[in-house]
Amino acid sequence: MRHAIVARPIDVAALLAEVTVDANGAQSVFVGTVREQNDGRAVHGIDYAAYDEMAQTELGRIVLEAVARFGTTDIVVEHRLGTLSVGEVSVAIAVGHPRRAPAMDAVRYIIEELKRRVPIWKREHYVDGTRGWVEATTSAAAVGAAHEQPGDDEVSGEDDDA
Amino acid sequence: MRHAIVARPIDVAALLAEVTVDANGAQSVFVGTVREQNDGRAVHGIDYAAYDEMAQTELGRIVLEAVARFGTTDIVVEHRLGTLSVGEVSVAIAVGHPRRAPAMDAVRYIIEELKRRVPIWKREHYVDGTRGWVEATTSAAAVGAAHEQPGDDEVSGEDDDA
Amino acid sequence: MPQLDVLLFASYADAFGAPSLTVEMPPDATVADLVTALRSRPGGSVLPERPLVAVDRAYAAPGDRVVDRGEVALIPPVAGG
Amino acid sequence: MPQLDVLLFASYADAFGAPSLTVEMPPDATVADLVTALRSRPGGSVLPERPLVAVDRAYAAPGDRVVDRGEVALIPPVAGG
Repeated sequence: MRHAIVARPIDVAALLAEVTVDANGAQSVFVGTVREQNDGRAVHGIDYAAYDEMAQTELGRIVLEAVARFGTTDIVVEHRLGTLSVGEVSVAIAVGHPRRAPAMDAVRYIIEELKRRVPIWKREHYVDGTRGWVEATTSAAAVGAAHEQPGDDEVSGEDDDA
Repeated sequence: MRHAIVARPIDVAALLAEVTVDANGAQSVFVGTVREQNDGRAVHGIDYAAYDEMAQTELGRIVLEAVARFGTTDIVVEHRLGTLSVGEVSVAIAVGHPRRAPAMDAVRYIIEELKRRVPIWKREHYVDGTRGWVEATTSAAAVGAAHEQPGDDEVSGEDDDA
Repeated sequence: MPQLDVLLFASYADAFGAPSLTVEMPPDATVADLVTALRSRPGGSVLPERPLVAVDRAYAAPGDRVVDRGEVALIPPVAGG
Repeated sequence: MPQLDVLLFASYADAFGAPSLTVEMPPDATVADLVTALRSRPGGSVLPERPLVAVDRAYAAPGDRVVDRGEVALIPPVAGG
């Protein structure tokens, strides 16, 4: 398995190839891209910033958790930082497994935990010229109430952004 | 959306590109490949055969169901027929959606329904020289009991193969 | 009696030794009647009591009519993906 | 009193006008004590009552000590992916 916080474009096909080995019959992939609108506002780009060292560490913890939970080491995750245009890939997760259910479950686990725990922030550039940091839809107080992992008491892992 | 039963290699990157549009922030992909062993027996290839016309029709029904359930038309499914070697792609599903949960749910819906309903069969070529049609782990009687859709009364959609 | 062509696939085609069979069925015959007739043919023991049957490329119920309803096919347990 | 460097990011860095702050804290100070001290600084109103705090690159509880425990950082609500 492998994880990286990168400052260059993500090659999704290469990630998929890394987890496609003869022992696996199922590969599951998630790709996050910059969407042209968020919360009703037209977006033309996003700056991704991180607490780099902790983001690396926390993403590595999540990958190890997925290895233990889902029984495969064929896991690759890359998250990109910097300024991305609409349509560019910000995150890609690829998991290979002999069977399909754990392959899909592992990808979902990783993207949900990444969005809850990895210290990455995004500042949207709106078409009207303004910029703003994207806040999770849960209140900061609610997130802070979970000590070990943010967002434990969220109703759903599905925030408004993708 | 688009679905096809094909007799040529499946280009997963092309499927992903088809569903990656500026309105979508999430793309989910499932790729099924020929595994080197099944049920404890070493496999070196699989023949995929179908009731072609019905497979096309039934796969189309599943895609339309997914469009209605998950609210996106950015869905592409290809299933390959013919003789495939270990590691080759037999099926690929790509879904794009503004949000990640329905993108992942749609992919899972399509692969589970495809495996329950689309009339495709596989004959494994074992390394010991023998060949055999793969039977679903559910009994034929149990599958036959569901009139409109096979396998409605299965305990789980996860058969032993991937 | 009307003649009915029935498509066979995969393990069923192997068991009957042909990709299709022709059977004589009365005009009001159902899926269940067809299955009973096929189970008495050589190779018919491969069929479970209620195999999947498609009429006009859609799964049919045991009570559905089969004559003049379009293409009829016996569907072994599917294994795509 | 020991001096503690605190890393700031994103909206918190904007609010305090710097990527880090130095605060004097007693040796037995906790995460909660640090938050109280920071909320009284100019810009500190951006902080919720219990913001996420990382100590040595892992999320810390309000009662955890912060002095000589490694790198300390305030973590705004995360928004990766």
